[in-house]
Amino acid sequence: MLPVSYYLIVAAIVFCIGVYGVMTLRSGIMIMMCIELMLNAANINLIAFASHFSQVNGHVFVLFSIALAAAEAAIGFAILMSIFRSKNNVNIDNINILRW
Amino acid sequence: MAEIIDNFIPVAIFIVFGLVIPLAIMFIVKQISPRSKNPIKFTTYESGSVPTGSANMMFNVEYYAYAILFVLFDVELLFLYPWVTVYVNDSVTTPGFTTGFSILAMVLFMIVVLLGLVYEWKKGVLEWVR
Amino acid sequence: MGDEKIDKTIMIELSNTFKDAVSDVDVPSPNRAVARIDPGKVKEIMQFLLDNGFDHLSCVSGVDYPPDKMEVVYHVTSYSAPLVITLKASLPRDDPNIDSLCGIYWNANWYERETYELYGIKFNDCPYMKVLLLIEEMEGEWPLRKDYAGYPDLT
Amino acid sequence: MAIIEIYDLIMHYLVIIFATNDFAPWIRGVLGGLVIGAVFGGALVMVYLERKFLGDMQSRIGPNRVGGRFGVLQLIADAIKLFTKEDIIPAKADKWLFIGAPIVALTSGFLMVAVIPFDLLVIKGNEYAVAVSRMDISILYLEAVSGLAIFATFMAGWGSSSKYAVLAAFRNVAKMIGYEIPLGITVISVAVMAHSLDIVEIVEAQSSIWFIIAQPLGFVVFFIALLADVGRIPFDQTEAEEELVAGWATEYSGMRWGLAFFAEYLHAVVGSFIVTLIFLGGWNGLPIVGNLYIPGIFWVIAKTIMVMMLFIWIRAALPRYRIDQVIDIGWKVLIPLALLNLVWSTIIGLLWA
Amino acid sequence: MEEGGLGMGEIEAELPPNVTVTSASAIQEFIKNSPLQKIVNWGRKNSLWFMTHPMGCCGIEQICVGVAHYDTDRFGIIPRCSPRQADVMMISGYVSKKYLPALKRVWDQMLEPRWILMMGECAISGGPWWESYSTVTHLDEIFPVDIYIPGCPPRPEALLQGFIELQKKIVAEQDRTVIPNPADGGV
Amino acid sequence: MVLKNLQITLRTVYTKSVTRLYPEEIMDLPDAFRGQQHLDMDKCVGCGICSQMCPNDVIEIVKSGKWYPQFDNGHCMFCGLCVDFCPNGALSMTKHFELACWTKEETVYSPDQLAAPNKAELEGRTGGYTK
Amino acid sequence: MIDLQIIPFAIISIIMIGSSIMVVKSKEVVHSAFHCVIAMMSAAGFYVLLSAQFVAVVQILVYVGAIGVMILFAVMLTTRNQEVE
Amino acid sequence: MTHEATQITSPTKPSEILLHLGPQHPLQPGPFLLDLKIEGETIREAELKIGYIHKGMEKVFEDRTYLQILPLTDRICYLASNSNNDVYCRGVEELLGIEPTERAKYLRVLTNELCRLQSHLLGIGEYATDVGFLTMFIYMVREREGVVSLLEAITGSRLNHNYARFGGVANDLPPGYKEMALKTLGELKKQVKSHDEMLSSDSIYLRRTKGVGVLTAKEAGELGVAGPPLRAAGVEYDLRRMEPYLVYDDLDFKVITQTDGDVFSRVKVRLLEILESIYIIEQCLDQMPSGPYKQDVTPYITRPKPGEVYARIEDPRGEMGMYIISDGSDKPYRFRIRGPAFATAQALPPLLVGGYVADVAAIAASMDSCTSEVDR
Repeated sequence: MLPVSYYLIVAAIVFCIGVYGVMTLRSGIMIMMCIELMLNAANINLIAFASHFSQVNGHVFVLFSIALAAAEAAIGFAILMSIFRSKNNVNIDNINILRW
Repeated sequence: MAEIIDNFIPVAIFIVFGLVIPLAIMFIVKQISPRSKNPIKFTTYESGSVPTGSANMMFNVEYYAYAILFVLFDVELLFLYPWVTVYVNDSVTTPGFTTGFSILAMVLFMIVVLLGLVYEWKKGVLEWVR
Repeated sequence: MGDEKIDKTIMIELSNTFKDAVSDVDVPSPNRAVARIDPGKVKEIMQFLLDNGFDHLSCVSGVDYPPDKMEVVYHVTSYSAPLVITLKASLPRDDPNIDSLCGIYWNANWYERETYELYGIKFNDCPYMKVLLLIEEMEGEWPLRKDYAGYPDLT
Repeated sequence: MAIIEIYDLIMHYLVIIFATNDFAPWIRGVLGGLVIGAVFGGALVMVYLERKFLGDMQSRIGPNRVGGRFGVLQLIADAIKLFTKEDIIPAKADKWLFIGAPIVALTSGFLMVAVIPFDLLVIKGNEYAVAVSRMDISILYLEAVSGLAIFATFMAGWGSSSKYAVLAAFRNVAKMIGYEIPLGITVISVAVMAHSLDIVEIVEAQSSIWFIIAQPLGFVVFFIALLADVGRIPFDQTEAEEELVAGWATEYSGMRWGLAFFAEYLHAVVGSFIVTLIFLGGWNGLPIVGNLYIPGIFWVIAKTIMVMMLFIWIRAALPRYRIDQVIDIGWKVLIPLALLNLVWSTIIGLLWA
Repeated sequence: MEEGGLGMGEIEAELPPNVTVTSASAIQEFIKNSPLQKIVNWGRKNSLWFMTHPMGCCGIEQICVGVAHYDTDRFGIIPRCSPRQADVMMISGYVSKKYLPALKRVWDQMLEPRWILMMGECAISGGPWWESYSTVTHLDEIFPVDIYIPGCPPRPEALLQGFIELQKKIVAEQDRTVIPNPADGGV
Repeated sequence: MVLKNLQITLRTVYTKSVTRLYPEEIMDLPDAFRGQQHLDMDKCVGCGICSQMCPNDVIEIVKSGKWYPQFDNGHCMFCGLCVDFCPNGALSMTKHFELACWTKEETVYSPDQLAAPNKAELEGRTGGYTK
Repeated sequence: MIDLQIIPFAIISIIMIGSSIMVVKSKEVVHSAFHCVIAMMSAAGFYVLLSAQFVAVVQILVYVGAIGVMILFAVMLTTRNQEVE
Repeated sequence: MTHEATQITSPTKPSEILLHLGPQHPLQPGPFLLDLKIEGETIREAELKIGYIHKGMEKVFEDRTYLQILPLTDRICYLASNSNNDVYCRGVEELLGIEPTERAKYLRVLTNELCRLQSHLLGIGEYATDVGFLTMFIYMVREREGVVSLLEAITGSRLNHNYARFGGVANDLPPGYKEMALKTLGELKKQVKSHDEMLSSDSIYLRRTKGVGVLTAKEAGELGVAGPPLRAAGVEYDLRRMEPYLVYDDLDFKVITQTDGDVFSRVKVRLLEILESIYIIEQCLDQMPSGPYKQDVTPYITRPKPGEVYARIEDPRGEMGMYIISDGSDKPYRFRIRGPAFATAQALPPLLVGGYVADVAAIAASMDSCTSEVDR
């Protein structure tokens, strides 16, 4: 069993990459992917702590997190799809207004 | 704990196999097979016609409904798998109330998911668009 | 398919209706009838035939009579009777053009395109007058004319 | 009898090597390559069987020129040909996706092989599964890993930049997502009945009654979904020759095509193994042999070959569904049936317990 | 190539001159000069996949040859739809000036080693239409033909014989892929 | 349902395959079969009617000793008109059809080749019906 | 075992971080998507290392199998035909 | 159905692409180019481009003597070569003013029907392979092989028979032919019935074919289609019945029609026509009169009087017509071929529009148009 801090470091790096991506990228799909990366990083943390403390709660939490991520992706991409149909691209710079 | 990881060691090695064998084969083939340099050879095949336009076309947006349904059911599966284990443990150790309850919960859950399917079905989302 | 009598009496009717446009009516056998028509009236005549139950344009062909004449030959028949009416329209060879029948018989389209590319007979208002069988570079060579130079191809 | 004794002896030592912890698991994994080889061979057998059996059904002969009357060396000749055949990456193709597709397809096949048990041996009171790796969620693992194949076809299709390939890839994605679900639900019904997610346990639970008898509906659903999942007639939309020349493999050539083709058959073979294990009783023999002891691995292989023959038979006998019908069947027929079967198996499973 | 006429200009423009047929590495040279080449030839000869490409009457016999009564599968010869996976192209019929560019493109998209069978008189010499305005005669100067199968159309057995002759040619290493023929030029 | 298909395909497995094993067995060809022409050098007078008759200009009258027809098999469509109209019956159709060759030059059959007994005659292929 | 586990851990973390960077840096959306999938799979590798095999398999089943496919769908549905632009 | 589907416009929407099927494509019995504008799986526009094996036949025929044309007519449509021979001979006989002998008429009908058999069998087979039913294809070609052997026994060639002659036929029936033919045809009848059962009981096949590519009688008339596609729509248009030639008057047969006009009906029409043709052949064999099978002398230069003739017969694919103008020389002045496949090919694009890419092969094959004849 490696020290939990190893995992936390990797998770932090991945999370940071995700944040970087969300902040710099334009394409909505890319942003969604970066969000998935961040969620993954969080899940790694959860599992790492769960096995560090030998508890199952973290696992359950990750299961719910995965379910949530799936739902989020479905909705998110659906919104992107809808934007795409009206704007013909998924560049989020174009959707700076709340109605279109 | 260590045993679980042990069980996945073959899996890891299989991944390595899966990566190495095809690459090795491709490398060998590259060495022993003839090569030729005709530029037309590298053009895209389109039944002998000259390909026009980009091949990376768009799928109909309507199909996205299938993807949503897929995620819906995949998540259902995700919860069914733990349920199987729980149900098994319950029914083996304490048959009776707990078993019934876990089944009831699952049936309710499945009905909710099925409602989603039925709703989309009725909405005509499952019809392949013309 | 109308319930009209689809037999050779149509030729009498035809020559009665289009007195000055139809000539040389000949009925060699019960199933064949030949007439020569005025190229300017081809649309009206065909419409008349279609209305009288001749609902199948069997064929459109060109014939080249050098040095000065060209003919477009229409074979019109019916899905319910065996009579084939052969209508010939003579055209001048230096500028052959005739009205398209695409509006009356849909399937005239390809026949006309084919006749155009092989003979150079222009069909006015044909929606897509382009070479059909030949390569596009050969448009303008009219290979089936009698004076076509590229035949025999002895390469 | 002597053969069986020898087999027992070999198995005994193999089990000591593989299943006990006397050796490091690394060695076990490396030696698992043997199993890969075996399943590789299985895929070859399937290709060969397909050519011969299909020939029989079409009143032809099939390969008979090389390797004796039955043309057993035909595939070797094909392999040599493919090895010495040029393979190219089209100029417009996406190089990484194009190369990656056969790798992903093969890897996903290999990963599935890892958990397939061939037999269960009892040595000194301990049970050892003859499998490269034994997990207690192996059926779930199989389910998850088989889903990776969808990426292979997508990579191949999209990477080829050919319209036929892209269309085929789209069709494939649309098809696969429809058939993963009934597969998963049926697997759950089986797990409900067997009270476990471990394939070994599932097979053991069939020692009294095979699940094909306990839940015939589940078998039908699983089999049809599997046919679609491994992309065979009547669901082989992705390689529909008449409209999309060779589907997603249109641009693949030489051994690279060989690998992709092989991966498909690997999936079909592994699929046959799964059917054998979770519905046909795995190494539980038929009572017809009486007291004669036949090692379980023979049963597994015999049943697997039967399932493969069934695949080939269906291929010979049926036309192809259209893509919209394929998807309709997946969503509107198989999923409700699979859910029905889940209810059925839950009830039966309860009564059984 | 001079007789190609209208259809050919485009192709010549696409083909840079002096394209080498194959580039042989040291390993390939080694194999070629060793007994291994025999094994390679054996594999190639027993696995001649042809491209389904019916073009006329000969195309019908080409269809017939693959199925029950003649069954090329006995020889390991199976149809493939994509030229990428095919080894043998049969010019099974008449080639017009309009078709030649497409045929040439398909042939170019086939991969080494590849062979070409000329099936029927239309392909070999233009057949009954040899003097027609849209015929491409002398296809053998455009494609490096390995086997000529006369007949109009050749019987399926004759086609099978053509395949057997091709197998002989491969074993005898008289085929183009082993000894590049300068006359084949850019093909 | 699809059971009928399954049944019929399975039944076919148990019937004998119809494949003709070509290189080993050559099927019987009917008497009317039009294969490679055979030239009877004794009867031929070199009149050239066959050459006139041929729709394809296949036949060239060449001098090999006497004037004889030479056939370009790569151009011949085996229609049989030359045989039909040969005034002396010097030409006949044989059952030889295995004409595949390696080079285009080999498709031209000289009078001597035409007159020599071909493979079908050597093998003594009989007439009769196909199976 | 602890010292040995560092090897797979290192490999997996390199893959994960590398593919995460590629997700952000890739020019093409499809490549990003596949790198994202690889990153998710390496996360599953971490779960295995952390002895959470059920979560690992579910990660592959749902994250890779469903969300990955979802991303593919999004790519399929929004790529623009270059000719039209 | 749009009747304007003669050309294809470049894609306007981002989701539309242009898909070329051809000239080398597995769905084709011969090369043609089918351009499809598709959106997803749906065909928005279709255009058929032909001419890939355009041989300039009409020009070549104008340069050949009447007898030399005869073997060349085989190659117009190699699957109906007997019909082509027959219609050509009928035309020339009309020009010459001669009649074939009675036995020759029967022999011609016999070979025509055999030709129809093999054409339909191959047509159904190709159709079957286009819906992914490879085994049916192989069965059909297997049955066809028997018919081809029968034809070969009479005519001496498998595909391009060159059988009819002016005023007669080339060969007489070989001895013992009747028994062999009846045996083969009996077997064929059994097999075709079994295949029919197989096809119409197969739910997958039915789903693939019912209601696909519907061509109603009205549309078929507008599109100028003849032959099985038209009869599948319920129009009883068969020249054998309508304009009886040869001895069809004396023979008993019924014109097969179906009502739906979809892909299934077209294939069904062919299947039933096979049975009907077998019946005709059996009658022919029974009623075969003795007597000469050809005119006493066949001149090798034929000079008909100036004039023109339009001869037509019922080809396996529909109405095959030939328009021959003679100017009194030994070569025709103008030779026009009106092929049935040309009309069916022209009617194909309108059928495809609005359908699926997956149905293209099925619809195209069910029309059974012979590329060689389309291009000529």
